[in-house]
Amino acid sequence: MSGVLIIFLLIPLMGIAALFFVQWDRVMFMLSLGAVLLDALCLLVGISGLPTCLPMQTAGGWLYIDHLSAWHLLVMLLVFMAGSLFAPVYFRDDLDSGRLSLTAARRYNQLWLGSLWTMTLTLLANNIGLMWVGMEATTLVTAFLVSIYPKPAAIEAMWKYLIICSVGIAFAFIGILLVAASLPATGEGSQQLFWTQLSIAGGYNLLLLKAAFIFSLVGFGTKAGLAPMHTWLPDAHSQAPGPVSAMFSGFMLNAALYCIMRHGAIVNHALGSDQFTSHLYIIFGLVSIVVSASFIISQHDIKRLLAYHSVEHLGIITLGLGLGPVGCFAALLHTLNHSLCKSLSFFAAGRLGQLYGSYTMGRIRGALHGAPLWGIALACSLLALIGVAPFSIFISEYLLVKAAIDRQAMVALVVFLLGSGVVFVAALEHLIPMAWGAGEDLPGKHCSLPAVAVVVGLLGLLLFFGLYLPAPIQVFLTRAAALTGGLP
Amino acid sequence: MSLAAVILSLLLSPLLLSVINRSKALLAGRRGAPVLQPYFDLVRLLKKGAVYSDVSAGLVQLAPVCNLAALMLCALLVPLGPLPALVHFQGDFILLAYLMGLGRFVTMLGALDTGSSFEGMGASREAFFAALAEPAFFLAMAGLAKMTNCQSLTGMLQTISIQHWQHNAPSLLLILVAFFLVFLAENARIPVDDPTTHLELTMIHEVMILDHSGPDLAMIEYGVALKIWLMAAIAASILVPPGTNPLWLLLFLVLMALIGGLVGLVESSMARLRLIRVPQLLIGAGVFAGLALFLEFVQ
Amino acid sequence: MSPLILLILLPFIGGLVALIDGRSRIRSALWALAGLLGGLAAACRPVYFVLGTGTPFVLHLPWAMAGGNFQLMLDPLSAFFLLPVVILGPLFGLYGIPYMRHYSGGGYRHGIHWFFYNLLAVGMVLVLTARNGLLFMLAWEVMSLAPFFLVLFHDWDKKARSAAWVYLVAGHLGGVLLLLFFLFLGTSGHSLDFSTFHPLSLSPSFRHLLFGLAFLGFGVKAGIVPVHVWLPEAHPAAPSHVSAYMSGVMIKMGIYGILRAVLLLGGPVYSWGMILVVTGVVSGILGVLFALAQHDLKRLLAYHSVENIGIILLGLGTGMIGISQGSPAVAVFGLAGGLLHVWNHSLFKGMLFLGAGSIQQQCATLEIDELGGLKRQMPKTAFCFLIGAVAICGLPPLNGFISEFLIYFGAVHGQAILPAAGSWPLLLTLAGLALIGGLAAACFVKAYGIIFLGSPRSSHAEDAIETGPSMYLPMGLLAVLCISIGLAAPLFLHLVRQAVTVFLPTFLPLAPFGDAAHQLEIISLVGAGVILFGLGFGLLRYLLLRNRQTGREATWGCGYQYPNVRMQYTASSFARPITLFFDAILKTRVKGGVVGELVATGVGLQTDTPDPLTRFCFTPLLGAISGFLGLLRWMQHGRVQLYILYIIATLFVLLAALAGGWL
Amino acid sequence: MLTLMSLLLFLLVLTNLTLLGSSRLAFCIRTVALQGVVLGLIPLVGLQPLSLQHGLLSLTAIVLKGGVFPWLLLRSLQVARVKREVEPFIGFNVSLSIGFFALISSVVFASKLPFGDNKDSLIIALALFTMITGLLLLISRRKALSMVLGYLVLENGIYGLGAVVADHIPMVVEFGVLLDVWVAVFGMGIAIYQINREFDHTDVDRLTELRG
Repeated sequence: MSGVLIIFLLIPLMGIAALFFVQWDRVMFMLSLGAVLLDALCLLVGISGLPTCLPMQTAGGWLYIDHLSAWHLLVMLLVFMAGSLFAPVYFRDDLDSGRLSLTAARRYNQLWLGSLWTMTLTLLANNIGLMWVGMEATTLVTAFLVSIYPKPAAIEAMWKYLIICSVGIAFAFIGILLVAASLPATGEGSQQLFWTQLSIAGGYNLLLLKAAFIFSLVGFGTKAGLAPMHTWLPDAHSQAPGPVSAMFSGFMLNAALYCIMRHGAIVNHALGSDQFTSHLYIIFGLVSIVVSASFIISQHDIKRLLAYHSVEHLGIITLGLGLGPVGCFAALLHTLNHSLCKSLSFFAAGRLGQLYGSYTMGRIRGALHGAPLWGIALACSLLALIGVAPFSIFISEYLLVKAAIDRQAMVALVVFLLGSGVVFVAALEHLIPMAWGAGEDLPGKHCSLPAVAVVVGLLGLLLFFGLYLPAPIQVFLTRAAALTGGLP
Repeated sequence: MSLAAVILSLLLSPLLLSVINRSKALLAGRRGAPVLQPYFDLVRLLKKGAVYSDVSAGLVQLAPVCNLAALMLCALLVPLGPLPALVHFQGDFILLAYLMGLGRFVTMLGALDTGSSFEGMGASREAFFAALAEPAFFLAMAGLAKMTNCQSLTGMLQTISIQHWQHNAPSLLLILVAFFLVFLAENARIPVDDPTTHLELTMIHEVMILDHSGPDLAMIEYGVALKIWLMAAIAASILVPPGTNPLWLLLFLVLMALIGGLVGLVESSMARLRLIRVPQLLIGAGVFAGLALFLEFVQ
Repeated sequence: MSPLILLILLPFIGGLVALIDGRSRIRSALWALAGLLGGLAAACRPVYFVLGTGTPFVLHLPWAMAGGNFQLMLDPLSAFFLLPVVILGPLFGLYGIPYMRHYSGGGYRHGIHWFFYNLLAVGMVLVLTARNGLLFMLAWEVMSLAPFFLVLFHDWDKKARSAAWVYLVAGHLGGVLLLLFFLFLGTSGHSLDFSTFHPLSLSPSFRHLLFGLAFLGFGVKAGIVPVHVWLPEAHPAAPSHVSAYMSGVMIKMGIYGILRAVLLLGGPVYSWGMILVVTGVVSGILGVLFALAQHDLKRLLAYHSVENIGIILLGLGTGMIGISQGSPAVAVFGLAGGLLHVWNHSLFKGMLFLGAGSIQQQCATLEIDELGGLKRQMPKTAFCFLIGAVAICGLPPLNGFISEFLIYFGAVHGQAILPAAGSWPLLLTLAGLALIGGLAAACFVKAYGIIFLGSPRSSHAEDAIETGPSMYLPMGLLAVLCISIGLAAPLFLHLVRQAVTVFLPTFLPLAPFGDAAHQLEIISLVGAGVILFGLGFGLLRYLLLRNRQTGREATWGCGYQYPNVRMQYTASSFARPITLFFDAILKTRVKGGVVGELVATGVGLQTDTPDPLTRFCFTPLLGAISGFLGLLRWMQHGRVQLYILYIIATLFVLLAALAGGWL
Repeated sequence: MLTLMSLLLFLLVLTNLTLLGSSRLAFCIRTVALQGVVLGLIPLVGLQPLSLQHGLLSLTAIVLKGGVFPWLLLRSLQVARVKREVEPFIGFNVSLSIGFFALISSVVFASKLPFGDNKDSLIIALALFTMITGLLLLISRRKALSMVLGYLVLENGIYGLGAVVADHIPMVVEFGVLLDVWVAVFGMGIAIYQINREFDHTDVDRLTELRG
């Protein structure tokens, strides 16, 4: 049963290996899709009995899965599935025209599976050091996905991404060192820095532990795109190819936030209250929301717009983490909703950008008439993104507001509502002329089956979770939220 | 008994017009037209044929009919001194005001029906001033209602007695003044409008009916007479003490004549206000009525 | 299957089928219409039952949602507001079938339009029946979203796009306030079911705060000044039957919301009634003033919706004051008047918007000063429009007067019997209502007179022809309803009764209903009298003129021999005295009109009155916000070294805070 | 032994100050290499009783930082054909003096840190100093290569800190970290190569196409 964790790690590696021997680009994409699907299958099979068999460990406790990581695993696999399904649609023209060489295609797929592997490692690592290793590896692997097309802008973005995130993650490592240092010298079990033990150990040096959390919050926060460390994010997201940007904001940011959650749980447990962490969470959440709002107002590039939306929504999730159990519940639900929605919007943006030959919003006009499928995708996903019912983000934001009210966090509530209100106004102003209005018929508006499948599937999920939240999922999320809180 | 009021109004209303004209003539040192002149005019008009504007789409014909119908029903609602109205119920004065409004509405449409810019001008002024007069009228009525503590026209007018004058004379006076101003505006008399002018640019009511003729004009003229009679009757009834003493009916008629004389006096003593000033007059009326209410409240 | 489920499902399914079978204009419309009619059929029995007996209709379905609960209930208040939704929906839809011909062409997929049209209806039904905060909010959002797409159906028009933006922004911001309202209310008992709210356990000041939230939130939808700004944009931009449905029915959901909120907060308080009256007067007067200043017929009608919402608020506020002051008469008259006006406004405003639609169809313009003399070409439309105009001005013998009379009388009675301190708002009601009535009359004399009378001012108007029956019959039906409410007022008072009773504390006697019925009887009789006398005089006139010669001559031009159509009085000139008088509020922009040289050659005058609140309040506000946030934008300047510096600085600040013991 | 340790620490300080002061990139690369070796030696010389794992780890560190990284960076230096760091944002003298103050303040700060025993506080201080040096290089230099060096110095500092404060970081993790750093430097090298190819310069401060 617990062997499934190892399989999770093996599948992508085997995929990468297999890719060396594939000579046809189409097959490469199929192969990576297959790998992801296999992974998902494992999740379904191995963890179908989740509520009972969680948490479980393997490999001498080095690999560990509980509700929190399982939830993120689920989100990750959804994002990767959508991405792998969409990739051939996105790259088709360039493959046909040879703008994307065979080796480039191979490199792309290998890096794609590589990032899947590193993120899986991050999620499954029980040792927080290993978690860090996985996270840093994510940066290195995905950096080259940004510059799969070596355009100057892409290179610049890739350089900034690489250097900023490496520095940030380096700080996170200091955080981990401090956690280790804050342990009592004699705590035997905790020698291995296993989260399972850290989250129950006692006798920490609290000051050091707090400092440690600050380091890892800033460090991983850089990777998670929390303002003011988010500066790399709009560049990388806007320059990466569609599926990659989707994967970036769809899950990579959440992976970084996941690391923060783990640290937060330790700290909360050690301090016996979530006062300290929730203050920091709320501050970063609000700052991110406000900063992103200010950039969304005056945005011209659609992918940058979406990137700043990611900053906003990661801010919202972080805010939720600071608002107690209900808030954590909302935050985790929001993670799923945001990932689904943002993947869809990045797909649409990427495809429309290709069709219109520009990512400048001024150039994209009347997409609903020009390219109906992607027009619908863009319109619906952006509407969902700014919290229009009946899409699921409305529900998670409603839960967030509820949490804020229950916690009497009025300042947070007001700032959040104002910020998201500004975002709503500005984003809608950007969206309407892009999606509606007289649009010329585009040549490449044909939409293949996988494209339709992606759009319909993601929209369906968004609507489904907006109107119906099955009881098992609620239970599951409640458990995960409890883990995030780290308090009994 | 109560039918008497209606019959009286319908018969005597043109007389009030001629009283006004007579008093104006006397003040101007002329002999003036015979007392029954308005009746003669009506008869003459009823005998005539009619000419219509070729632009009109039928409202010119519709307007006088509806207007007169509305005013006829007003006649059912207004008591004459001791004579109660044929129809009276709580809040009937609201219906009265709105029936007059209906008449005004169709008259204005009739004016616009001819597509003449002058009649449009008149309609627009009529609409504006009427809108300003309404609040004053209702506040005045509210004042009476609060004072007499009943909400039907007949009830209010027949309960006002010497005691009321003793207790709150000032507010009653204010109400009377306000009502008189409304009365002047509603019936297009000086200082709001000059019924005898011949300069279309300055008219309000008269210019609206430029294109009416024959029986239509007769209906309009009769409507005018009826309206001025009814509103004067309300003012007079305020002054008539309660009770069904037939003497009071005489007093009432005298008061009506006095009101006619007063109108004549005003018309021959002052000139029409500039149109810019008219709103101030009407707002002033509203202020008076409001003041009256305030006085009642503080008591 | 419970009728409530059918009432929700059938229109939805109809819309869905229409969406699937969306290519054909007629078929999709018929599918949607069938759904709506099904809903109507399903609604009849429960609505009749509830409005008759006053016993509510309850339904509870399973629904897995965090904090959500599928509680439905149809109480008299809901039923009262439900009636226009289910009746007018199909009626306007019927009108919409030929109207949408206007949008025939390649790009249009009519199924989309009809899907969202039905979705709007479904949303409103759910809003009216929902008894759980989250369910209510979902329904509310869906209801607010549908018109967004309906407005955007005509999306190559830039106006429509900006209108849709304003509309959705307003709707969303309002929705946020409502969310706060329900969540704050829910904190007392840990569920959002209406039944679990304990308003009386809250402190009075907190209840005032909650009422403020609800009033503002619902007020946005209802179009109360100053948050009405979406209304004059969205209504003109939408297809006419949609504007009719929005303005006639949807904005009433805001009124329903306010009333529901008052009930949820444990019954009216004096100060709330006062607030309603004051905002009512402001909305009413400003609404009609803005309407007077408009040149576009649909904009004008939209502003009249603001005005009528004001009148409704006046009634409800009066009633609430009555309740809080313990006077049954004032309560009954105020509430009954306000509620009845909700129905009346749905009828005549719907009809007027349909009329506007017909004019737009036949003349391809709604510029009032482009039109004229349409009564001759479009007699049936003209007649219906006239009925609507008389009704909306609240003149007897039509329905508008009935509701306004009730409100008036409530106010007069109240100010007569209530203590001075408590009754000054009623004087406001009285004076305000009178002024509103007068100005409304002015406005509709202008609208009807310039559009339908005189002679055509442009070729558009000249070659207009009457519409087909499926466009004027719905209007005719509405006209009949207006007249019948006017002439059979007591009957309809009886229908309002249960809805009013929901608000009355049990200790208040219901005698006033009897008085009201009696007064309304007389009024209806007098109304009938007006009609009879009118016919009588008409007959008289006919007899007199039968065998006399009646000529037709050119209009008397005061001696000027060569009049032409451009010399007619225009709408702007008709309204000018009033707009000039209130210019301090309206701030009309005037271009030209000055005769420069001695001999005037071609002098043009142009006036337009954009919404002062948008112009002087909201636009600057948004500008200020974006300017303020713009200060942050320098931080993304591209210098990677400084980016790293941000990280270090953040770290340093936090560590300092930690060392300083602030964390 | 102690003398050897102090020698190493002295070298550490020296390397840092050199980095802050010097403008020749090739020389800086070599200095960083030396620093890497020094930091690799410190655990062997000083701290805990030497275990095979620690030996292995230090050896890897020395090989990587003293051998592989300089080689990689010199390669990309040749590619980029840049010789010296011309006028950085913060001049050499200024950064030298900043470094001096950083050194003093980190010594003071380290003595206040609540780590179990004070025996290593000097090492901690120097580790901090190294990190600060790295950050200074990162934010004050123009050339891409100098930023890589800055990152490496930062890493060195963290390594040193880790060696002292967290004696129970599992080997796997330590190796993982080294692996990551190696990949990072490798990646940055490639990045520099690509930057040079696309822009034919490696002045990071001129990479400001993406903004707003």
